[in-house]
Formats: sequence, C-alpha cells, structure tokens
Amino acid sequence: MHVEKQRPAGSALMHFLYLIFIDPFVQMAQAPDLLAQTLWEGLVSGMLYALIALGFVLIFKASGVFNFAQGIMVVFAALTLVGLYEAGVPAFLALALAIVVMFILAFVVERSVLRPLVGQPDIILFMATFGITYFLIGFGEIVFGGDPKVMITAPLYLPKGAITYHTLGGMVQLQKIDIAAAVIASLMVAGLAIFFSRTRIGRALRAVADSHEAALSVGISLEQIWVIVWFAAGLVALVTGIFWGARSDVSFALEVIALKALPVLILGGFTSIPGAIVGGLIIGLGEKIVEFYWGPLVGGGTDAWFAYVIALLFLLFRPQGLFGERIIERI
Amino acid sequence: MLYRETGQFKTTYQSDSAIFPILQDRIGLAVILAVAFIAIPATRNDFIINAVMTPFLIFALASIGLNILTGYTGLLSLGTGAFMGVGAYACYKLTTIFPQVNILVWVVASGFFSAAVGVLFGLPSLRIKGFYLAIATLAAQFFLEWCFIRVPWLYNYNVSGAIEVPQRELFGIIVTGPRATSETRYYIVLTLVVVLTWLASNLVHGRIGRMWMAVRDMDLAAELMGIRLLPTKLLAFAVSSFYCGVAGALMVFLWYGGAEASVFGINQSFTILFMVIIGGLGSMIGSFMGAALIFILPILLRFVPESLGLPLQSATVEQLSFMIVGAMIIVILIVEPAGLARLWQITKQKLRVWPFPY
Amino acid sequence: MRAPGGPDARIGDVLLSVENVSLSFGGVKAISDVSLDIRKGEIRAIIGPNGAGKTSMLNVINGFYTPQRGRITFRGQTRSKMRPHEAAEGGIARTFQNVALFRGMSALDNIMAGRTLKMHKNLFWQLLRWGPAMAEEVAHRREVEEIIDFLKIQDIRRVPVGRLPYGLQKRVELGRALAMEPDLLLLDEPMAGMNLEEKEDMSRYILDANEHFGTTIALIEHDMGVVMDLSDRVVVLDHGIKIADGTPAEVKNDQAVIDAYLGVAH
Amino acid sequence: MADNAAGVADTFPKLLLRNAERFRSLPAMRHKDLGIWFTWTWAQMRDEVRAFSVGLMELGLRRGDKIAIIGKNKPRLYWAMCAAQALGAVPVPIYADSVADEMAYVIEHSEATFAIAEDQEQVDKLLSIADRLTHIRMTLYDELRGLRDYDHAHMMSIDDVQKIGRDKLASDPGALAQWQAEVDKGSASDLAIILYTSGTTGRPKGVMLSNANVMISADNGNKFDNLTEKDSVIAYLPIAWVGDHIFSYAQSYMAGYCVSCPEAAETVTEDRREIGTTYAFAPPRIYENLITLTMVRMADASRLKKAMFDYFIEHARKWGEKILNKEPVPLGARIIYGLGEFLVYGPLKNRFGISKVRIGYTAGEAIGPEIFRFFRSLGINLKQLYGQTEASVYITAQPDGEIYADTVGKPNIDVEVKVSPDGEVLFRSPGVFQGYYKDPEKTAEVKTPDGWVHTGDAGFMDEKSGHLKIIDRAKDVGRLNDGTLFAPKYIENKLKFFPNIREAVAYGDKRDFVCVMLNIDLTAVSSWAERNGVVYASYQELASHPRVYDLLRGHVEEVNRSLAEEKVMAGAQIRRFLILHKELDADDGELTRTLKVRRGFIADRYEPLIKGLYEGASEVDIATEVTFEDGRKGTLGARVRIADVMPMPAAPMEKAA
Repeated sequence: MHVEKQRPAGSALMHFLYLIFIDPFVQMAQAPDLLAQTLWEGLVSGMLYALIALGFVLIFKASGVFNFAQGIMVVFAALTLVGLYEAGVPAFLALALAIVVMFILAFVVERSVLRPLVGQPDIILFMATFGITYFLIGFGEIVFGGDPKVMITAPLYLPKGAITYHTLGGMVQLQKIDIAAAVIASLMVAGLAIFFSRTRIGRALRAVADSHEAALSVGISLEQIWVIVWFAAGLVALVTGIFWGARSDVSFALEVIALKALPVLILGGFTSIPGAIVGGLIIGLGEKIVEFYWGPLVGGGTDAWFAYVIALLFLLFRPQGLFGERIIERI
Repeated sequence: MLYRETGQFKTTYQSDSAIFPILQDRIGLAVILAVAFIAIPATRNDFIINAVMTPFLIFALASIGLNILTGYTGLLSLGTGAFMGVGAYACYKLTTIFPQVNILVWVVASGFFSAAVGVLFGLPSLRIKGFYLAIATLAAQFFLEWCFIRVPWLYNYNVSGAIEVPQRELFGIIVTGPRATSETRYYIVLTLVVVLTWLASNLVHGRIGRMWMAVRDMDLAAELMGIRLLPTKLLAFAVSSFYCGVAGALMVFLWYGGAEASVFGINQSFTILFMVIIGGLGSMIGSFMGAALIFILPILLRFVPESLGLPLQSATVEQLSFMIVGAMIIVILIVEPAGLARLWQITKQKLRVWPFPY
Repeated sequence: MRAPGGPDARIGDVLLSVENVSLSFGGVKAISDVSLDIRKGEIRAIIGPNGAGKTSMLNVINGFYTPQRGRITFRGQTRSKMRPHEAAEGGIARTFQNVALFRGMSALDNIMAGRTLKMHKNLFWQLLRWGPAMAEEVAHRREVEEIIDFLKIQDIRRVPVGRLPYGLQKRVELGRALAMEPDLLLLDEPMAGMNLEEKEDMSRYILDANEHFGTTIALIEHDMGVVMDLSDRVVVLDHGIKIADGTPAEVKNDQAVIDAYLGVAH
Repeated sequence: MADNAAGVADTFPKLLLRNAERFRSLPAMRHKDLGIWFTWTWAQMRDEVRAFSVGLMELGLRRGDKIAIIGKNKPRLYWAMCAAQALGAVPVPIYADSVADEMAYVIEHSEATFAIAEDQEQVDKLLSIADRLTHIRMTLYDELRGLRDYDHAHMMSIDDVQKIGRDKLASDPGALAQWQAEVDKGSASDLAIILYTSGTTGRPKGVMLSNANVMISADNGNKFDNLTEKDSVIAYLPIAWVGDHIFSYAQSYMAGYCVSCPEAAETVTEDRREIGTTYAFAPPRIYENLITLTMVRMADASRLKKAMFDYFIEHARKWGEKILNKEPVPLGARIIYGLGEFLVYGPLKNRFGISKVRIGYTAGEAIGPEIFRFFRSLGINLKQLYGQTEASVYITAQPDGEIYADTVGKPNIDVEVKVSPDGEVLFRSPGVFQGYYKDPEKTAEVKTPDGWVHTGDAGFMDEKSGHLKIIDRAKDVGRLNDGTLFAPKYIENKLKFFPNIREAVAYGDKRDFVCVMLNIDLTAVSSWAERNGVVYASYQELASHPRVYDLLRGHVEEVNRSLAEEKVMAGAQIRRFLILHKELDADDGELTRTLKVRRGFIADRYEPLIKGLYEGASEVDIATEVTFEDGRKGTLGARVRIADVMPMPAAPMEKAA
C-alpha cells in the first residue's frame, strides 16, 4: 500500500533532481552551439555590467562616494547623444557635445553636491547620489521626452549586422556591434590604466585613494580630482550608453538594469578595476547560463535576481569580494 | 513662543519619560487627531479622503517601517517595496483561503509573513552594513518581485497576473472591494495607522529602541554593552517588515483595490526611502512629514498650476516631481541631514526658547 | 579619603588573569606573551609609551580582539578568548580612548542603554510601554539617576551627547559603563584631553566608583601623577612586552621603565 | 497669631502640627532629586520631622542645645531646624561654602553639640577641624555617598536617625506623648534660631531670634503681600542667611505655602520654571545676570527678531510700568502691550521661569534702575525691600503700586523707622533680635534700651513718597567742608549703573567738593568705539580718548542731575572727574576680593591724581606699579586728563521718581 503511494512522490523528486542537476548539462553537451551562443551573450552583457561597475569604481576609489547615479548617467549620456542627433546635430559633433555635457555634469555635481557634503558620512553621500539619480531622471525626461529612442550607430561608423559561424554542429551568431563594443571597451580600460599609471593626474588620483593629503602634495586640489573622476565616469557612461543603446533601446528602463552593476561590485570589490571586469563577466555569464538552462524550471526570468542573490551569498561568505582588501575595523 | 512651560513639573519617572512630556505638545496632538478623525471625514470630499489622506497614511506607515530599520537601527534597505508586497500577497492568499475570517485580522497577520521574510533577508546584516547591506536587500527586492510574477499561486492564477481585492465586511459594513465607501476605508486605515504608530513610538522610546539606536550609533560599543547585534538587527528587520507588510496590505486592500507585482517594484522602495530621508531618519513624526511631502508634492504640482490656469500634463508633473524630489534630497542632505523632522525639532526648540535664538 | 582599614582590606582575590597572551595583526606583534592579573577591588593601571599594546590588552580582555595564544581566566573560568557579549554579561564594562558614545542619543538614554542587559521585559510589553515594561523602565531610570547624581550631570541629562564638550562626554561614558554595574571596569585613558580641574573631578569619580560601588578598575592613563595617586598596582608594557609590574613606587624606580620612557631601550 | 485646637501655635513645631491639620494634603515641600520632583504634604512633613525629632531625642538632644546645620537647600536640613526646635534646641545654620576655619569658629562659638552636614564635602570639612570642635557629640549627614566607609562611631545618616525615631514611636506608646510634651513646652519667647552674620570686619556675630521675632515678622510679611498657601517659592539662597530663613521657612510655615528645593545649583532656573514659583526673591546680581543673558543672546538673534524684540521692549519701557501700576493707559498702547506679552514678554518670563511670579523682591544691595524697570515693564511685580538679620528681615518694603527704583519702601507693618541726626537709620519692631549670642557688649552697641536698633546704614526719608532711601554704610558717609552730606557709595552706584562705567571711586569727605575716578567698561566702551569710529591701540589710549571723556562726561552730568533732584544730596554733586589709565584690580589691592573698591588705598596709591583733582590741574603724570597676569610686577606710566563738570541747579521734587 504505502509502497505504492511513495513511489510517485519519490520519482517526482528524482525527476526534479534530474532536471536540476543532470538535464541542463546533458543539454549543454547535446547542443554545444547553443552553449557557445549563450556564453557569448553572457560575456557581452557581462562586459556592459563591467563598464557600469567601472564607473562606480573610478568614483569610489577617488572620492569614497558610492555613486548610485552611475546607471542613470549611462542613460543620460546616451540620451544626450541621441537627442542632439535627432535635433539635427551631426553625429560626431553630437558625440563631442555629449562629452561636454558629461563634463558639465561632473562639474555641477562637484559644486552642488560633493563640495557642500564634504566630510559627511559615506552613507549620506550615497543617499545624495539617489538625489542625483532622481533629478537626472526628471531632467532627462523633460528635455528628451520619456519615450525609448534608437541609438545611432551608422553615423558613428559603428558596424551593423552579425557574423555567423557554422560550427559545433550548429551555428553561433556574433553581432558586429558587440565585437566593436568589446574592442572599444578594452581600449578604454587600457587607456584608463595608462592614464592612472603614467600621468601626473592619474597618479594623483591613485594617491587620493590612499590619502587626501597625499593628493594635495601632488599639487591637485581635491575638488579638481572630483571633477576629473566624475568626468571620467561620465565618459565611461557615454561609451556604455552607446553600446547598450545599440543592443536595446535608449530608455530609462536601462536604469534598473544598471543596478546590476552593484552585485558586480560586490564580487569584484569596490576599488578594483580588474575586479569590476571579472565580476561583470562572471555575473553576465552566470545569469545567462542560469536563465537559459535552469530558468525554465522555475518559470523563467531568473536574470532579474540572479546577480543579487549571488552577491548576497558573496556578502555572507566573502564580504570583501574577489579582489577587494580586507576591512579591519579598529576602535 | 507658544510654549509656556512654567509650572509643568514631573513627580514620577513615568510622566517624565512620557513621549509627549510638554502639555502644549499633547494639546497639539489632540487637535491633530481631532482633525483626522472628525474634521477630515466631515468634508465628505472624496478626493481628499480617498486620494490624499488614505494613501498618505499608508505611505506614512511604510515610512515608519523603513525608518525603524534605517533611521533607528542604521540599516539601509532598498527592499521596502518587496516587503510591502509580501504583506499584500499574504493578505490576499489568507483571505482567499479563509474568507470568513475578519479581513482586518488578515491585514495584521500579513505583517507577520512580511516580518518572517524580512528576518530571512536580514540575516546578512550580521556581517555587512552600509551600502553593502543595501545591495543585499536589493536581492530581496528583485527575488521577491520575481516571485510575485512567476508564482501564479500567489495571485490565484488570475489571467491578468494581478490580485483583485474581494469584497469583505466588518460588522456588516463593507470595508473592502469596490463597494466600500471612502470614509469607511479611511477610518480603518487611520485607526490602524494611529495604533501602529503609537506602538512603534512606544517601542523606540524603550529598551528596544535604545538598543537599536545604540547599534546604529556605535555598534562596537553596543556589543561591549552586552547588546547582541544579530538578534537586535533581526528584530529591527522583523518589526520594520511587519510595518511595511501591513502598509502593503492596506495599500492594496483599502486603497488600490487591486494590484500587480510592479506596484511593489524597486521604485516603490525608493519612494519610501526618500520619504524617510526627507522626513527624517530616526523620527516618527518625520515619517509622516516625508510621506506628506513626497506624496502630496505631485498632487500640488498637478493642481496648483491648474488653478493658476497653467495645466501641466501628467507626464510633465511626474518628471517635475522626480526633479524636485531629487533636488530636495540633495538640499535636505546638505542643509539638514536629519530631515524635516530635525527642522521641525529646531523650530520647536526655537519656539520653546523664544525670543532667544538658543 | 581611604577607608580606615587601609587599601588592603578592599582588595580581594584575583578577579581576572591573562596568561601568556600574544596578539598580532598581520605579522605586526601588538602583544607578546604578556601575563597579568587584576584583583577584586583594586585599581590597576596599565601604562606604557605609545604603541605599547595597552589598548590592545583591554580589547583582548573584553573580547574585541582574539589573541593568537594565551588564556584568559575570569571569575575562575578559563578560556582562550572572550566574546564581547560574554564579557559584558560577565560584568566587564569599559570606556574608550576616543569616547564611543551613542552620539544621536541624550546623556540619559546613553546611560540607560548601559542597563540593557539588566532589562528583560519582552516585545509585547515594550510595545505597550505600560505595566511591567513601564515599571522596569522606571526602576532602571532610578538607578541611572543615581549615577547622574553621582557624576553631577543633572543639568545635561536631556542634551544629545554629540553636543557636549569633551570632558562631559567622558563623564557620560563613565556613567554608561557604571550603569552596567560592572565587576570590572576598563578605562582607556579616562583623562585624555582634560584640563587639570576635569582630571581632578574624574579622579574623584574613579576613586568613588571604586569605593562606593566596589568596582574593580583597570585603567590606561598617560598622566603619571594620576596613575601614581589612583592605582594600587601598575603594569608597564612596552612594545607589547611586559617590562614591570608592581606598586606605583616600585614601578617608578624600575630601570626598565625609566629606560622605556626615556627611549633608551630598543 | 495662629490658633489650633490645642492652643496658640507660637512656635514652629506647633505651626507644623497646625498645618498638618489645616493643610493636610497640600504640598509643604518639594525637592527635585534623581530627575523628578518628590513632594511632601504638610501631614507627611509632620511625620518626617516628628520621626527626625524623636530620633534626635533618642540620641540625646536636649532643650537649649545648639545644633549646627551645614549645607545647601535640602528638605532634610530644613526639617532638622524644626526637629530641633520641637525639642527646644536651637538650630544654627551655617553657610555651605564657608571655609573650615570660619565653620570651626561658628560651631565652637555656638557650642553646638550636634552637626548636620549635607554630604561628604561638608563632613570632610568637619573632620578636618574635628580637634577644634569640643562640644560636638555627633555628626549627622543627609547624603550617604562616599561616606559608607567612614568611621561611624560618631556619625549617622539622617535616615537612620529617622528610623530610630520611627522605631521608638512604634515600640513605645508613650513616646509620642513625650515628644508632644516637649513641643508644648516651647513658647513664643524661646530662642528659635541663631543666625551668624559674616560682618565685613571681625568675627561673625550670632544673631539670636526668638520664635516671636521670626513668626511675627514672617506673618507681617505675609500680610503685606497677601501670601497664602497657594503661593510657592524655590529655596536656593544660603540657608544660613536670614532671608532664606524667612522666605523658605518661616513664611512658609506661617502661610502654608510650598517650598521647592532645586536639584543642583546649575539647574535653579530650570527648576524654577518647572515649579512656576509665585513668590521670588533674589539679590540684584541675579536680575542683572538675567538681563545680561538676554542681551547677549538677543545680540545673536536674527535682525528681524531683534528689531521686534527691541520694539516691544521699548514699548514696555514706555507703558509697562504704568500698566502694572494700574495707571490709565491709552487703549492702543494696551493692545500693543498685549501683543508684546504674547510675542516677547510672556516667552521671556517663561524662559526666566518667572511667568507666575506674583511678587518678586530684590534686596541686599542697590539695584540698577534700568534693571529694576526692565523687569517691572515686563509685568513682573518686582519690589525692593530693606532688611537685616537683626530685624528678622523686614524693616521697609515697597507696597504694591508704590514702586520706585531708588527707594527701599515704607516701614513694614509694626515697624517704626527713624533717621538719627547724623543720618543713620534706626528701627524698632517685633522682629528686633534678642541680642548677639554671648556678646552683650556688641548687643548694647547696636540695640538701645528702649528697643531701637542701629542699622549702620545712612539714609533719609524721601519727603514726597514717604519711602526710605538708603545711601551708604553710615561709617562711610562723610561731609564736605561746607557740611553737605557726602555718600560715596551712593554716587558710585549711580555712576556704575551706566554700562560704560565699570568702577567709580568718589572722594569728598572733608574736602571742598566731590571728585570721582572712573574705570571704563572695556567691553561696552570698545563696542561703542567701534560703532563710532573711535580708533585706539590700547586700553590706556581708549581711556584717555577725548571722545570717551565726552561720553563719560554725559554720564556724570546725568548723575548730577539726579543728585540735584534730592534735597539731601543736591550739594554733593560731582565737580571734576578723571578716567583711570588702568583697570582697578584686586591683585593690586585696589579692590577687595569681593570686588569692592578700597577707597582709602586707592587715594594713597594715586595720590598725585587726587592732588590734581583738587588743585585744578588739567593733566597729571603718574607712574603706577602693576602686577601682570603672570605675577611679574612692572611700572605703568601715563598722563591722565582731568575734566570739569558743571553742577546742576537743585530743582527739588518737580519730577522726582
């Protein structure tokens, strides 16, 4: 009697365990092309997460400010570019103007937010960046309208279309724009690395991460440094915005996606540029793989929370992240 | 100026540690309660009752919830929306399964579900704080939000994916559903908010409140005082989430009448957080002020220009409120990081020491 | 004014002993193989030049740091490390070098917070703030008022401590520690940054606490005059090593101590 | 005198018993302790005092014994007085801040057998002089803190004494009757208290006051101001001072009003506000401090608020006193005053904690007319009185509606006042003391056989108002060569009421006319200089600046004008003055340690200046030795200018007061 009753339950459990622990890997092995395609997609979105995280890291390193507004800066930069272009400004001039706008933004933020709040606890500055975020959302929508826009690619000589490889018993499609993004992002990271290690300002920025007095001894005021890092973060945001915009639309929905940079930072640490990149890629890969192979088991949409749950686990077991330094509290 | 404290003296510790020790404050409170319970319903103005006061009170309740966590205990949370959602869905499921039980019982009970979920997501707070914890609460936010969408059982497999509030009666009066009157719903919300505010205020003025604030101000010293950090923080999560949960249930059952998952999204979390920041971290009265300002601001933006003959489009109103709220947060943080409550306190202090400046 | 029986009558058995404790941070040795004991009822001073490991020693005693080696025996219970709340529950209170008050709270609430361990009324009563919870609150308020009266801070009861001058903050912090009714009170430079008058006041409070409440006190202090006046026994640390231990008079004439303070050794 | 069922309540213990019946549950005393106000009703206070008293009886306190009471205003110290009086013993309160030496003298002189000390501090003081106290048998203390480990062979806490008393009352049914019998033995003529006055010279003298002295005087005071059991005071002045004894003890026992003891010296203002006292007493210094505090704080107020404040204060200055005196005032002014009451006066009084004050007294010293009027203009019924320990306080007081800044009022009920030919004020009243303890010679010097007492103060009766005016200590009053009365302190005080003048020293005794030396008040004058573009590099330069001379000349002329209005003083107007090049300093011996000018010493030290003043020079060079802050000495040379002032014509009584 009870044997009869137990069997279906037992087999359901077995089946469930099979679905979780065996089946996804069988699928991967059976369709390596899909796996490769998924991995690629994961890498590309991971790269974009990494870029946003990079903006965070720049600002955090130099000013200790956890800039929640980095996500909206991406949107705002992209909107400025597209908006100017739509208003009839030639593409490259629009790009230049967008850069100028990002500079002005950095300047205004320094003047109206950072300077008055200097010396306040970190958490206050963090909350102030909420204010920046909301202000930019409202401001952006008033100026550029709330509707999604299409990112300009051709006028900026960005490639279009896809390269298709017939391999692994199927095919793998790589969007050219993604390849371009990867190249440009790599160049930008390399450029930033050179900037930090080779230029006087760059060294000052690194010094400021250690101590503010050290930066002053290099002869650069704290205020200037803030403007520079916020501007650098703005440039990173602009590049991020262009490529992300090219993949989807330019809209404020991006802002929520940009929050994913936060778990990236937990993984990579708040002060490490390589950490941001590796963290971004791990998150990007992880969430695509999980969503593709395990998502259907729970109804899909796992990429909405995967990154955060990973971050949560990290926080519990390795709060300093992959590369971050250990935080020692002293009394 | 209005304060004449001469002749007010305390002969017991009980009266000395009263939440409103000054006579004039007690009078003020009585007046406010009289206005809320008598004058406002007497207006019979559906707009004021249903579109202004009821939601204001619900937001204030959620703000109190978040304030307990963020303002009193110093734990930043971005998952308020989701905790409210837990309350709303729990209430929905409970009243579906046990329709005969008084709906108010379920509204309050739903808070316990929210509290349990809050404790679960509060566990990381032992090891992390500040914005690290904020990110951890984002996990709660997005995971729970996902659950609201992907677990159809939660919304009774409705095709719309939304929950719809069934009609329920209390002592023969319809209190929920489309046929409930605004006044009825307002009275229920008001009563609950008043009672819960009173309880929360009691809590923060006693041992537990001091433990929370001790953890907030200097957790190491608190620990060496014998305050165990994890239980204290988890209690804050539990109580906070309870309040948010009840607020969420009230929001759906006594205001919206129905809701889908997006109501409890990250933006709701932010809205409540801003209410708390602007109102004042660590202040009960600030929770009300913040809720009033942030909720009523868009209403004013809509109606003031209209009455001046300059009607704004609703999109513009929304954008403007975003900008203003954003700017206001920055200004408040610069001018007075402790928010409107602190400004009120300063004003009150000024009135007490009037005509002296200090 | 000491009790007529003389200091010896006050002092009892060993209350806490630290044996062969070593502590290092990432290779930097803060304490090396130090042993010391604190007797019931005495005032024990820990002195030494900057970086001698004095504060680290207090942190080991009340469980904030975990020593790599060594044992701590408190009330006859031996363990390899103390946990902060165990220390608190066991009756060890402390003040900090840089005042670790709860800045957002009033002086009264700070001291009330010191009574947390002694208050037990549950959430239900706390929510009502009535009946047993109120009775408990009132009873402890009375105890706290005794401390306020003792420290003569009646006029600043309701002032948020962040707004108080430094000397008063130190006093409030002492009050908060006393509110725990500790058996052992650790004071980390209780007189740092005080003027002469404030130091005299503070000395008096420390002595009174020792006599009036019978509290055992271990204190770190730089002002040698104060140390010599207050303490029954002095232990001297230098670079994490114990170089002397004895009565103030013995320590004062110890060559190693003189060298350490003059910077001859090392 | 008050009656009860048992007979006439002619001693304080009997009054206590009467009050315990009559006012039973009304508050007799409050004490802020440990953060809250503890209250004793009259019935409770009777029980406390009785237990205390029986305890003292058990400890051996006997009729005629003296009991020293040392400490601040604490209920149990007041109870100690009544507890001792119940047994026919005499309390001798002693100033809490007196040094051990002084304390030793008083205790030894009074032959006190018991000492009651407030706390460890006082006990320590007593112990330090223990070898000189030959009569003390037992020390009792109020606060245990710090005393636990003291040798208790001859020491006990008041709690324990009360416990002894309670136990006795509980165990021995006859104890109550025995105690009651002791109380009944007391009579009006018994000695109630000995108050030691710290004279400026010599040893303190013990003023003996009988029950009748204190009680009649207190009762007359109560009648004078209609004080009843509904009133309330805060006790914060020294218990050894006759004023406190009358206001916080005797009048309370007579009228039944409640006496509140503050928590600490720092919290008096706060505590006064909390209680909301109706009857206030303070020396001028306290009122001055309140005004200074007000002005300092208002200087930091926003411009608008400051303007509003100034406007209403000015309005009050104009109309406030008239309204208080119930004179006819235009409706408009009344309305504005009402608005001011809401915006400024009310809140201000609230801050001072004097919103409910019905009667306020200032005494002890002359009060600045501006200060006096300020409070009156706010609607505080501030009055002046003139009293002495030897009179059980009351000699004269200002009746309601007859208030002048420069008088001390009319003779109190039952008091006769006369001015001797040489200008000294004498009085005779039921309050006149019995004599100085163990000092019949001194008693005879002061008290005439027919009961008149020499006050030692010079004064005169103002003809128009019928009020007494006090001008100086009698021994300091001199005469000009033409015989005109010269009262230096009177003139100096008038000068010092100007904020720009810090100190003034007047000369004229046995000279032809009056001259003064002035010290500018650096804070006030430098701020004036800043506003008026006067540039200076040093104190000396500022002090000798011609425009500063002009400024002060105005003040001197003002003083002359007011002197001219008084017949007695009109002849002693200031003719010449100079501004000293340095501040008078206690370190240089120019001031006493209590900051009173030492006229003779200054005259010797600045002899060339005196010479210059009287010989008509317009400038004098002088070199003075000074002590710097670090104790070094140096010489300060200066050329001091001397200015002439025209006397005002005596214009008697046209617009006086």
